[in-house]
Amino acid sequence: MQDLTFRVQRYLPGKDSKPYMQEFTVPMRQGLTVLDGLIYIKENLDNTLSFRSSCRMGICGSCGMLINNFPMLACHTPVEELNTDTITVKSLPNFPIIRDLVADLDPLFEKHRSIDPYIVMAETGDLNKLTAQFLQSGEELQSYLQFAYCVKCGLCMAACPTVSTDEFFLGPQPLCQGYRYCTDRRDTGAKQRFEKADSGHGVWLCHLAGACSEACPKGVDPALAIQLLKRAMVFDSLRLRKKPEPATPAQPIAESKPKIEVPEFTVKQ
Amino acid sequence: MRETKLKILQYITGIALFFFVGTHLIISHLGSEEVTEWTSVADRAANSGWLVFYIILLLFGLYHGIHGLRTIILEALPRLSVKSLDFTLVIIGLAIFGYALYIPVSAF
Amino acid sequence: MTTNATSGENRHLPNRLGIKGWIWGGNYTIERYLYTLHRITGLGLLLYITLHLVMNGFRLGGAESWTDLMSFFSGPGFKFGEYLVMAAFIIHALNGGRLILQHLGYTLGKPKPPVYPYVDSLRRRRPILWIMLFIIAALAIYVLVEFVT
Amino acid sequence: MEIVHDVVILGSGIAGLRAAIEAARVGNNDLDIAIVSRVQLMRSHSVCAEGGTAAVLHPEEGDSLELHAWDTVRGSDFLADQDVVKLFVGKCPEEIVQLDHWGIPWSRRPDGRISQRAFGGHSFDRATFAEDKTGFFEMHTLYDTLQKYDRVTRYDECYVTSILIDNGAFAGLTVWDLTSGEFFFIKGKALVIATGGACRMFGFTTYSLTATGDGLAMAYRSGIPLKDMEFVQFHPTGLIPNGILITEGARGEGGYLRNNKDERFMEKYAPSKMETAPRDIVSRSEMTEIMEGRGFTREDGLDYVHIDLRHLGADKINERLPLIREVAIKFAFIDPIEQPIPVRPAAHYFMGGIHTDIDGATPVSGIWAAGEAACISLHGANRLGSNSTAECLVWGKISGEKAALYAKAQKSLPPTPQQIVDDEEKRIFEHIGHGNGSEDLFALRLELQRTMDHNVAVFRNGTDMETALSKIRELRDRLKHVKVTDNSRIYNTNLMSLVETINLIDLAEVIVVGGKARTESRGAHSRKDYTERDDVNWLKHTLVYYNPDGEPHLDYIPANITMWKPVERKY
Ligand SMILES: Cc1cc2nc3c(=O)[nH]c(=O)nc-3n(C[C@H](O)[C@H](O)[C@H](O)COP(=O)(O)OP(=O)(O)OC[C@H]3O[C@@H](n4cnc5c(N)ncnc54)[C@H](O)[C@@H]3O)c2cc1C
Ligand code: HEM
Ligand code: SF4
Ligand code: F3S
Ligand code: FES
Repeated sequence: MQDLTFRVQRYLPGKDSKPYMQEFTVPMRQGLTVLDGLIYIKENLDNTLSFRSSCRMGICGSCGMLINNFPMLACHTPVEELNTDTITVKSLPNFPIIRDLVADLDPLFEKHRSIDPYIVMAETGDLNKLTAQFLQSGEELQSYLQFAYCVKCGLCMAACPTVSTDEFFLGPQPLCQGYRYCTDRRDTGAKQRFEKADSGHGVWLCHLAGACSEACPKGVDPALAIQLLKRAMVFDSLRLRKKPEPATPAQPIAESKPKIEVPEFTVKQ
Repeated sequence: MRETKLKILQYITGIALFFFVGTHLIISHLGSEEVTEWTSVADRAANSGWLVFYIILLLFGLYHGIHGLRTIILEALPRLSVKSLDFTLVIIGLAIFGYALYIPVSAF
Repeated sequence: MTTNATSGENRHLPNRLGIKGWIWGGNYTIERYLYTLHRITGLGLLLYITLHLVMNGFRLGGAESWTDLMSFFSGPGFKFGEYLVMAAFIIHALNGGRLILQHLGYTLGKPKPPVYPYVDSLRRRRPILWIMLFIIAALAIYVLVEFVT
Repeated sequence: MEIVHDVVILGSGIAGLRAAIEAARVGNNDLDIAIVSRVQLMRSHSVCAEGGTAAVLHPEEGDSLELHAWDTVRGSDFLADQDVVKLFVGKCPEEIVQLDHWGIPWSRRPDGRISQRAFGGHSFDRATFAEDKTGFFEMHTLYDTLQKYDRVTRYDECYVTSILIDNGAFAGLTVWDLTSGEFFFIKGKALVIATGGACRMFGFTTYSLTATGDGLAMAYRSGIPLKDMEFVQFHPTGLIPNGILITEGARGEGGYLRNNKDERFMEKYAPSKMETAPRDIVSRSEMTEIMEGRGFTREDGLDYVHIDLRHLGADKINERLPLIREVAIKFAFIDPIEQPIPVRPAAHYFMGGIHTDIDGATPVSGIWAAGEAACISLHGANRLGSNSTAECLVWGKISGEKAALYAKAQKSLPPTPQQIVDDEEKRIFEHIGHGNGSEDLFALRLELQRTMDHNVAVFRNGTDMETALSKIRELRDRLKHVKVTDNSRIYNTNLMSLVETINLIDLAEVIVVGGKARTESRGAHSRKDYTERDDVNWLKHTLVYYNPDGEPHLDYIPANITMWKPVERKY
């Protein structure tokens, strides 16, 4: 099989004033992912190359990079999918570069935190009183499940044109997570999140470029979540939004089957 | 929710502009040559129906455009203070509106 | 929750795409570039309206100066400019209509658990976009014909 | 530089996050809490957990706490401490409901109640699941929930290099911040170690690249004993070629294992439970099939069997096992709806870990351990699938709570052992990785993995382990010649790999030493030269103590049998 050319962004703080590209030749094998290629480079060609990786199965979200001018997870991208043998790898745009391919995602995490991404229960107050599980219909589950797929990789933030200029724009990931919790019936904190999304750098700076959903490796579709959030906010401010019913706790049910037998204790209690 | 209300207005004005500007463009650019002649222009300015039409068009167009401009400025220059930006844009908007209103009123 | 006490703002090399990211940010498909087009047409229309109003100021000079102005503006260059404004309006209006609908969550469908390979709602509803672009093109051609004849 | 916090949580997997939340809750704004992780918090290995979390939720349908306890004890080949098991099964249901209140998308039954699926070794369908991304959803639910506590400081990508103990009590951690390059000391009153397992010492493993057992090695070197480390679980279904897990849920949902004759070979080994027998048994069955020539062969030696999901149908696969399908398509170019998936046993879990009591407290005051890094003796010689995320939740909570209460009671902070901190900084940046360059780090690590894969895998024997031990010691010597070419302190993954490899080698030694000594077959420790379980001599836990100048020191404590005496284990 043919060899691959990896063009990799290098940048060492303190030494380089700006990033530059370096070329490596990596032998191709079936199923090789871009991450495998980078690991090959690190272990065999240049030990100083830095990049993030952990799960190598596309679920932890560490390895977001700009691969052939599109943000992708390196471990989740078999080279075969790229249809080329020259692979350009850069760190995620719109995030500061720490070193080589390692981008600083802290701004994303802080924005995510700022939208209150957790269940707020106003009525019942204490979340920690463990009374019973809540009932949830399939439809209710589906209304947010897709958005809960988010691995917080930041690819959507690298893709969004508004993020590319506006450092304060909340951005697709945080807004999507804001909506994910608003639409969960266990939550009653929609109002407070609406207020937060309503700032001059909030939800209204999304102009449906759709690049976030295009880039998202997990099918989260943040663009959809943001538009649904806008709709909820518009309806809410016109007082047309139906007040969602609070979640119903499950009632205990009567015994329907006999206990499965457990061997007697053989040690005296 | 201030931003949401402003945006709702932009949507409403957008939809309204669809008809207003549409009509205006069809009349003045696609129609016959006469519409831009002095007499017909003056006629329409004197007709209070048309006057209201133009004032609404003006208001909506200005609001819609300036709110759009505001969005773009907020994005391109995120460090700008929202308050002073809003203030400046409102002043500019009012100035243009006043000027535009003054023309038909004083010309005829 | 606060972030690591040793980290700070702007510790690392900034890498924001900036305004050029509006024009070309990478290998994306059509919506991301319609974003810019909507913007340019919107700004263009705003600029045009402002000029238009200034031009209207000539009415203050009475019939004479107005007619002068109108004949000044009937040259082919200005005709073309006028056409651009019309085209911009058509694009902005139709795309704006789509945006209003979709911003309010209409035509996008409901969220559903993604099935690999993933397709997002905008791409699932691509035909809407094609129809819109087709109408835009048709109108633009119609107006062009009107202008030339 | 020195930073002070009251409670320090080391590790941000399910156990670490759960501990942090509990500490913040108990602390109630009085305690200053730090959570330190070598990755960004939500990237921890726990996101990979797929199949489910065990808990008794449906007593009305025949399940009971006793049954869960019995399954766990029997699964552990009777090495589990039964008082621990009892505590565990009682707490699991609470944790499931707690997560429900925090917003996890548990998969549901048509009536809206939380759904459960079958899992290996459980006599009732009690693996609570959220599709096949249970660990992922649990992690993110916990991470999101943690966001609401103000007095938690996060240290993302801060690699801890040592745990300092002063006068028999916790003193602090030395930390290397990868993103800023700074090296500093975090001082605290209490510590919870939740650093996960160390399966990366094996080449073919289901684990993340970052699961290198640093916490285990650091605790071990600081004098805390490691318990039962010879018990390493091999998961029956690691995807060929790179070991990514095909969840046990795939078998729980009804998938078949087949050999090259297309037979469901589990009929021979566990006729009543078939594919859902405990993992040690299924893994041994697969290896037996492969060794007796009924597997499929591959050039690179990764011979395999098939797991067949086709009869489940596209809808069920997409609804219940979407990740499995995605992973199989992406990484093996196989759509499980149309083709069987090639799998073989892969290193998957450390039953052993840091020695703790039933509360997760280590012998050192002020230090707790939770999750996979701890050995509370819940899993004994073999863990049941879905018991481990449950363990992380239960003891994450307990240890977080205990640590917070301890920190509240503690008035003063320990003194800073400045000399030791400086020495540690020298060790990391000036001492290791300054060899003559005659050895290559990555080649050595590969050798370690090969050694473990070949000699300390599903089946073991005395001579193989002897070979492994001498190889491990040889590697430790050769590691001194490694030269790290990267000399930046910022995100130097080259140096970090070296530190990891040093840790892995220490742990590999512990495993082999403990395994060599244990002359019986029990659970996951299956010896070809001692094929029987020996309850007379070996119903006890191995403790391994670090010895800076020679062989590790071995000790034993009895297993705690409070409910059922050992009987023959048959499925
Ligand atoms: C593929 C797979 C599937 C699984 N499926 C299931 C399942 O279905 N059900 C089930 O019950 N169990 C399952 N398990 C097991 C379960 O996932 C793990 O046992 C559990 O997640 C361990 O969690 P933890 O919190 O103890 O550690 P981890 O999640 O491994 O976290 C370790 C943490 O420690 C940190 N850390 C480590 N070293 C350092 C250091 N030097 N400095 C700073 N921080 C450090 C890491 O950054 C990380 O945050 C599965 C495991 C695998 C591999
Ligand atoms: C035909 C009717 C029109 C419709 C339906 C319409 C619709 C819209 C909509 C929905 C937006 C919001 C885009 C977004 O936030 O993503 C918008 C933005 C904008 N519009 Fe219009 N518009 C119309 C006419 C006009 C006119 C006549 C002008 C000129 C004054 C104008 C100027 C702008 C500007 C400057 C923006 C901001 C662009 C941006 O934010 O990217 N629009 N328009
Ligand atoms: S929405 Fe998608 S692209 Fe964005 S952070 Fe989440 S998983 Fe990544
Ligand atoms: S790319 Fe950006 S503009 Fe909106 S739809 Fe996505 S957030
Ligand atoms: S390494 Fe985890 S997503 Fe790529």
